[in-house]
Amino acid sequence: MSFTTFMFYFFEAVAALSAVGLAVVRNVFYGALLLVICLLAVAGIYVLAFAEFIAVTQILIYAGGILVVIIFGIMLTTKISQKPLVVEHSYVLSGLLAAGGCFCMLVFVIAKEPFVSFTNSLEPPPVNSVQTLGVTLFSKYMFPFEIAGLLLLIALIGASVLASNIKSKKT
Amino acid sequence: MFPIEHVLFLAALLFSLGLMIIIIKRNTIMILLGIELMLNASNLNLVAFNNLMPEKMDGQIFALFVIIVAVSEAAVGLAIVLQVYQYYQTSIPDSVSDLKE
Amino acid sequence: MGTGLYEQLELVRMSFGFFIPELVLICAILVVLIAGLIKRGTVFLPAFLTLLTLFISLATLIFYWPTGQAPIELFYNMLRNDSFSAYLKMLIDCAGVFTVLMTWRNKQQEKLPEYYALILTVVLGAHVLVMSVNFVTVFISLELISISSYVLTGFSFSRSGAEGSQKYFLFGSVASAIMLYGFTFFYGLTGTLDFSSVDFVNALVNKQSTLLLVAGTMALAGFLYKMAAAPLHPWAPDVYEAAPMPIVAFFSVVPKLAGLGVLAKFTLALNLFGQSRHDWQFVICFVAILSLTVGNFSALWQKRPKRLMAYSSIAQSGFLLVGIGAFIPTGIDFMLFYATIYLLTNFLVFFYLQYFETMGLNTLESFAGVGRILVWPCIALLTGFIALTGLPPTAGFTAKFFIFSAIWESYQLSGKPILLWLLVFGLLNTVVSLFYYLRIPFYAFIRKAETLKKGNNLTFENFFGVTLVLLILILFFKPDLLMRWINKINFVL
Amino acid sequence: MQQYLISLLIFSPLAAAFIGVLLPAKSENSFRYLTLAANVIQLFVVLFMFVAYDSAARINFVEQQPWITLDLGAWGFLKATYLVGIDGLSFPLVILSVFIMGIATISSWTVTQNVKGYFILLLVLNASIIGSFTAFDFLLFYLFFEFMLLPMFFLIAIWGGPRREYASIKFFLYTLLGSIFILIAMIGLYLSVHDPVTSGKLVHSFNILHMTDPANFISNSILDPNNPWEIGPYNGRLWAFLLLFIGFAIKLPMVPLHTWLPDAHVEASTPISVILAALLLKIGGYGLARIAFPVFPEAALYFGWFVGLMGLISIIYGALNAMASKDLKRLIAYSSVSHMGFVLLGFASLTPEGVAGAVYQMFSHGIISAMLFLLAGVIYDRTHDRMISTYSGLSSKMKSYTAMVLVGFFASLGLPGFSGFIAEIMIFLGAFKSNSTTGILPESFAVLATLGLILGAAYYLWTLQRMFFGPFNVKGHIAESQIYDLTQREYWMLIPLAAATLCFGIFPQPILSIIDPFAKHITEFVLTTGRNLTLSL
Amino acid sequence: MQSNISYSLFFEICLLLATTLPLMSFLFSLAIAEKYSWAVSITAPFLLLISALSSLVVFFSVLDEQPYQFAMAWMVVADQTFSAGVFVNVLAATMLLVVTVISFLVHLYSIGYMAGDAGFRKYFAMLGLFTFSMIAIVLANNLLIVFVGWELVGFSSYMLIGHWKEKPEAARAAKKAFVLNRIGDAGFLVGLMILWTHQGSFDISTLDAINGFSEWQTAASLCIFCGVTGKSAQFPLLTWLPDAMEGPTPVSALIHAATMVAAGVYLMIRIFPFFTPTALDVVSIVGIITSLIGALAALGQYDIKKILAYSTISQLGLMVTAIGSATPDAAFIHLFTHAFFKACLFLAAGSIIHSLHHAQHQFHTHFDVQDIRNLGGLRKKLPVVFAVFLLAGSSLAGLPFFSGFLSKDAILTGLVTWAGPDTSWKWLVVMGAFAVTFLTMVYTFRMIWIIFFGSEKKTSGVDLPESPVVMQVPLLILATASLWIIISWNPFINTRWINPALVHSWNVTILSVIWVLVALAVAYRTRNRASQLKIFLHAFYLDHLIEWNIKNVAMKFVGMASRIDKKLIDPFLHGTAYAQVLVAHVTGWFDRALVDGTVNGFTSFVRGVGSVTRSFQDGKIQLYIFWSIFTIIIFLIWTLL
Repeated sequence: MSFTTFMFYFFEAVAALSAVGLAVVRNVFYGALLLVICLLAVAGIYVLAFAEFIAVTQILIYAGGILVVIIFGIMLTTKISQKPLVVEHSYVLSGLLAAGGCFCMLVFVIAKEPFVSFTNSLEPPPVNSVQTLGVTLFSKYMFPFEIAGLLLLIALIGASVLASNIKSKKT
Repeated sequence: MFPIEHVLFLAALLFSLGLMIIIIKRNTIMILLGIELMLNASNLNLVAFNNLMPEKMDGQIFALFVIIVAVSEAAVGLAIVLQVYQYYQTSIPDSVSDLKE
Repeated sequence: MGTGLYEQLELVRMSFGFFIPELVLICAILVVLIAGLIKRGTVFLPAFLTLLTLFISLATLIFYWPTGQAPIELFYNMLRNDSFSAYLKMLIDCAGVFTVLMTWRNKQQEKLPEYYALILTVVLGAHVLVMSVNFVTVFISLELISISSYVLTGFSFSRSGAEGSQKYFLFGSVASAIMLYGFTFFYGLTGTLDFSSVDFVNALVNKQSTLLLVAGTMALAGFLYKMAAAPLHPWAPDVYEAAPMPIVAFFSVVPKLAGLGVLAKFTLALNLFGQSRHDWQFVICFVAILSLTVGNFSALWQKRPKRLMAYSSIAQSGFLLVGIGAFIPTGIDFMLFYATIYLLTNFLVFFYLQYFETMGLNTLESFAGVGRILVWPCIALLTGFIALTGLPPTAGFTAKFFIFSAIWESYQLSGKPILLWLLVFGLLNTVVSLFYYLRIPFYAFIRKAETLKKGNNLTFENFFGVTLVLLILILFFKPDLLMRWINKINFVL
Repeated sequence: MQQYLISLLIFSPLAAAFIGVLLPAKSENSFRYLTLAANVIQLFVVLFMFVAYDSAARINFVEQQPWITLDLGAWGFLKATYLVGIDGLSFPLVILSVFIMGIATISSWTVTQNVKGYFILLLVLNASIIGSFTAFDFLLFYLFFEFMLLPMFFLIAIWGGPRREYASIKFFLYTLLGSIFILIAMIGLYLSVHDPVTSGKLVHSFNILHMTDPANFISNSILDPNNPWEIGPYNGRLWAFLLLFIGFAIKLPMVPLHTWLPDAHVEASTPISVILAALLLKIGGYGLARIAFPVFPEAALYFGWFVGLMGLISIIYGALNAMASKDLKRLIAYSSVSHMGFVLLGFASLTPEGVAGAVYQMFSHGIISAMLFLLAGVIYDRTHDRMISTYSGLSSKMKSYTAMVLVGFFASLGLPGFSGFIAEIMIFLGAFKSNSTTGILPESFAVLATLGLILGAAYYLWTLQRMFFGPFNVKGHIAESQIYDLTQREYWMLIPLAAATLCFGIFPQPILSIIDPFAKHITEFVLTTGRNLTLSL
Repeated sequence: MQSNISYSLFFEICLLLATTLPLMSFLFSLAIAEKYSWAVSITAPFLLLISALSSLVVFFSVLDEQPYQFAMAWMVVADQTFSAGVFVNVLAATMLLVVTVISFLVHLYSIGYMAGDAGFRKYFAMLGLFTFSMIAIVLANNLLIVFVGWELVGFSSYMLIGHWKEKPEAARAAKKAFVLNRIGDAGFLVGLMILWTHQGSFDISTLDAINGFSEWQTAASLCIFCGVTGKSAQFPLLTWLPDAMEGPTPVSALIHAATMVAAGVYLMIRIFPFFTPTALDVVSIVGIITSLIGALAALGQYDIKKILAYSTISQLGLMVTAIGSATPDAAFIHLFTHAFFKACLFLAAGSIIHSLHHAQHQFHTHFDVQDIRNLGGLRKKLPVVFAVFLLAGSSLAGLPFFSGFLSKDAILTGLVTWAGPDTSWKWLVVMGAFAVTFLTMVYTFRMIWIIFFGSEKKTSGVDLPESPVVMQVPLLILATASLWIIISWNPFINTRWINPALVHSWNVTILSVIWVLVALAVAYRTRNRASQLKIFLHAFYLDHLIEWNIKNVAMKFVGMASRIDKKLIDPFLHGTAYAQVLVAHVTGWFDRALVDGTVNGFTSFVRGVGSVTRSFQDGKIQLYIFWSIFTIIIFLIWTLL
């Protein structure tokens, strides 16, 4: 077993375990931390899968961005002095049923599927994946990229509209 | 190289767990976390599949877009959650159910 | 890769020529926002700008109507501009215009610049979505619609508004996550994100795996969620109830049509020109039956007009899906006809519902006796409901008639029993739908009147309503006026 | 000029309705006279038509105007025309409609609540009834057929009795359900039928006359007679016939699809009951004879016995229920069920006598049931109580009324000299003959149907005995002063009806000579075409 | 139009007058204003008189001539003509004469009898209509028109029985008469259907020509006989006739004794060749049963009119038996004689009733004037009526020198001939007929004795006026007509002055003379011994049986039908509505508040389904998500498997 393989399975295990933990744990904070761990492990897998740029983005945006926002959210919506950090579970059976059914089905169909490479062996894999990615992003994917910009703008405006309303209600 | 199926299984697991979290957790923030988990499952798939044809970066770019969308969703989502909290003083989704039959 | 970069960018530049309506919209979003920042508290300006934008968009759409048989590929085949999507875009723009008019009559709306900017964003997202043939653009534009919609739902800035937008958000996020997950498998199976490409189809024809079914269903889930079709409908009633009336009307048309457009293309791709091992026709028909049943039967219980219309829109999604489910080109034509009529009748009904809402009529019971005092609005409303039910002499009948003709023809061609069931279910559901559609007119005309003020007949609503009523009637007697146009539409992938 | 007569008939009430919309709601009398004026115009038109009618021609006064021509791309064209005409089946019913609508207008004179709405709806109803009796284009027929639902719904629901909401919804749902069945068949038919005249591109036609010719069916369409495609136990054509049959049977109404009728009648106001019983029910029978039988002749042969059986059941079952009714209007409503059963029996026999009798029965029942409902309305107007047990010995206080009731009842139970007798005897003769000539109905059907006559006598005479004979007495809160004899207006309504039923009972030939060519043609057509088609399968 | 040249225009006018004048009388009586109703008392008998005179002309013109035929198209369907027309042969002309003459006499009588009645106009109108429809039956050239008249006489009979509407019994009796007649008519109608199907014509003249004696012919003749059973009050449809006595007595005389009830017999005679031997056997058996029941029941009655009614039934039974025994001519002679003497008896009885009513009115006493136990010794107070009653009664009883003797003799002769020398069941019929003549004597004698002889009972204190002249004249005319002379010069042998030759047998004549005298003796011996048998009084409980059946069988069906309609069809058609509601209750999803009164049938079913689909909509977003996903997964698993 090579190092890469070991690391791969290590990350897999960490991601899986932390995800399970996330489902089981009842504290929101622990949940957020477990999610961070899970995402970091996934980032690790990205690195192993030759997607360094994605991995970095993952760490930056998820761990650095989204999770900070989420923790803000947690703090704003829970009263720390009391014990509302503890999250109750409900509809557990339904959840298990749906998730279990979904998982079993997915595993069943994925396992049956032989995924084959589409690459012509003649063409060598790109040396610098980040460069390729950048060029493709700004040529072929320029349009979605622009729309994504608009999306971010609108999200910003939307969030601000909703948030500003909170202020106006308070005053 | 590790077998691609194993990444897919992990993704499936994350996806299912995300689903489960969304259904069972009695806290909106936790549900948000579940959604992130589901989106990550997709990203894992995309990155893994990208390796089937590494000369094109379609999968990775898609993953990038997914992350962007996840960001904006999270932003708007949290704003909404905060607003709901403002009105209902709770983040338990079941308690936020004035609108029903 | 770097060698062709200039040519590639040149392609992108050339694409803008076929992208003018959308460019107008994008610019307008910014203009409206900035205008709102400059002149705070203005009511007229953003509305005027939005209206202007939509009209310009419409005008450019018609001016640059794609007449050729082959669709025009834009932005590296991220989008395809063809007459099918142009028609849908036109409907979407019309819906936008109507929404602006409704908002103008609403008079209670806050934060208008952002509001109109968001509406324009949804319109833009819908434009892009109906043109999309690439998973990335589908996903992005769908999210563009979704995220704007979440915010718009909360625009009543009330307790229920917040709740509605939270529900919409949670449900929408999950649905799009599921859809995305489905997309990834398509990518994995075909190695391309462009579902209109030959590679995509060839790869799937060669594979025909069960994973395809799972992934396809998951992808469909996202579209169905946008259309508010069963089983991804439950958000609709709560959201509709929470949102302001113009937004409800808007939601019941624009995302639905956008979802419908992309669904039509996507199912065509999935069906692999009839070579698919999986019976996607069955899936679509099944969903249609489910939507019809759930929508119609649940609507029977409703006490509030908005909720009733929410279920009605679910049921109408079912009817629209029937057109796709026929899997014949004429079915798409008829579906477009249906969509047009649906747009007209839906806005007719919502216009008057808003009119009555401003008078304080929030529940069905409160409509008691209105028909004897406000005769004309109630008659117009009745016409709208009759058209939604699908009775002559309204174009609603013609639309339903066409839709069922398509099913019959399809059944004749393929002999699949599910189509027969769909026909029977659809028609029986028409009877059921009558039950709730007539409830408001029923209260209005038949129950005894309470003390209500006599209204002015010369309102904008009446002018607008009569116009729509006439349109609906004219299109019954002369459906060829519209069909002639639709017939020219060429639906290809 | 003759070709526009039918349009004049259809559009004069519509024009009146349009004028009515423009008039102010306060001038109540103007609406009454407006409606009456439209009726009078129609009456003159019908009189003129009666004179100009040519029995030799199959269809008279044909008018055809282009309506919808729709390019459906790969499917060819969809063509619906404004095609109206009058033949031996529709003419009696058109005469009846004009006549009854006039009577209904007079009967509506006392309406005081929302007069404008009422009369406008009445006019619209009038137009759609005439329209559905004259349309020869299926889409046009369907348009009128559906369009009469709404006015009727509101006329019951707004101006009806205490349980009007329930009754009106029930009526609407039932008939809409029926029309949905018809719609399915219509979709199938137009998609399967092409216009034989036009060459070149395929033209899907709604023309009923095109549909009746098996040669016009596009080969391999579901309804193509040569297509062996089976859905379940039957082929597409048999199914389509069943759909049409059920659709029209609801309207007729046929047991067990009749339960809307008693409720609707009991709750509807008198003029509306009159229209409902006299005209709307006829559309069921009309549709069967106009569309279901000639378009699917082999299905008519195949299911003929079933149609006849249902008719028989309706006859007996309706009569039994009439006997059990405690409410006068309900009794009359059930008697309608019973009488319309004869129509089914007559059509099913497919003998000229039977078919002519069935058409005549529709005509005659229109007159008689209108009279009966008016009579029930007379007593209801006075006391607001229709229970049979409330009254006894009315004859001593209301002599003319009793005389009219006698005429009505005896006409309805088929006494010779009244039009019902002619119809029923024809139907009996036809139904009995059926087995030996067409082989559809066993003789026992006709024999058992005579039970309907006996029961008819029993329930009418029992009612007479209870309500009108014996010592005078009324129960409950009703003051004796409320009971008074017929008024001038009521005479104006009842006398023409009584005269008509008597006249057409003694001199049936004018109407029969109109019906007869139709009856001969359709029986011959259905039998020969139906047999050919059955053989070819 | 096919008219016979040999008949003069005068004849045709007379025929037209005879036929239409009663109709004129009907229309005139209806149309005239209330205050001029006295005019009716002049016009109606006058019109009938002309009608009767015209029919006399018709009668003598037709005698010994070819039948007169005239027909015109009534309606044409499918190239087949339903004609309306007349076929006048000697039989029809005779019957026409009987009908018009008796009708005229009854009209005349009624002027006195009905004087001052509130429904005077209506009464005469209906008499007119009745006479017209009866003439239609008599003259019609085809069975369809006969059927028309058949129903119309039923209608006028209904109206006349129920003339005194305020009397609940009258209304009831009228209804009963019509409904029971309808049952018979339904049979008649079936007969018509069979004829139409197999013969394609209703023409009476063509009916004679058929004698294939096929099964359908038997069936058709039995069906027509079914109609006769109703109209002529044969077993088992005879119970309406005694009840019909609730009508005014002249009506009973005209309709329920002389003409309408005889219409059935007349019809059978008219189309006699059509009847197959099998059918005739049934006819004779039914006839004799009816006759015996009538005669026995007459023994048990106390009501004067009921005795006469049962006697009528008995005599009708005898006629039917005669037809069954293939001697229609004998039956017709009896019909003819019976018409006169029975009408006379009824009118006489009416006269008694009329006088007693007046007397009661005058002296303010009250008793049932129709109950013979209350009467007695009236011969002194009402000598004219007594004389008339005696004459007509003798004729009924069949004493020699009276018309009744001759006609009964003819029937008995026919029966004996028919039965033949061998012993068969036919002899039972013959014995029955003899028994009937015997019983007739007994009850007639008893009736006359109790009413006119002995001591006065309830009437002793009152002064009885004789009836007015208008009532006496018809009585006298009719009484004269019950003498032998009306049909034959020879009091013991039927000469051919009305009918073609009849078989005459001195053996039978002598036997019947002896038989009648024996009966007279027995009657005298037992004159005061009233029959105590309840079974006779209630006419073998036939009426009770029918009523029980109606109450327990027919009304059961009625109730069942109505229950099916209310309880079964409504909900069933609309699906398992109640089950849905139940499910909804159990699961707690059902929102009671929403059941706003329209829960019924379809509504509740649809709403039941709606409550299920809607119950997922409980406002909990996580459950929404769950349900949606769950549906997808279920769907996927279902398609994958």
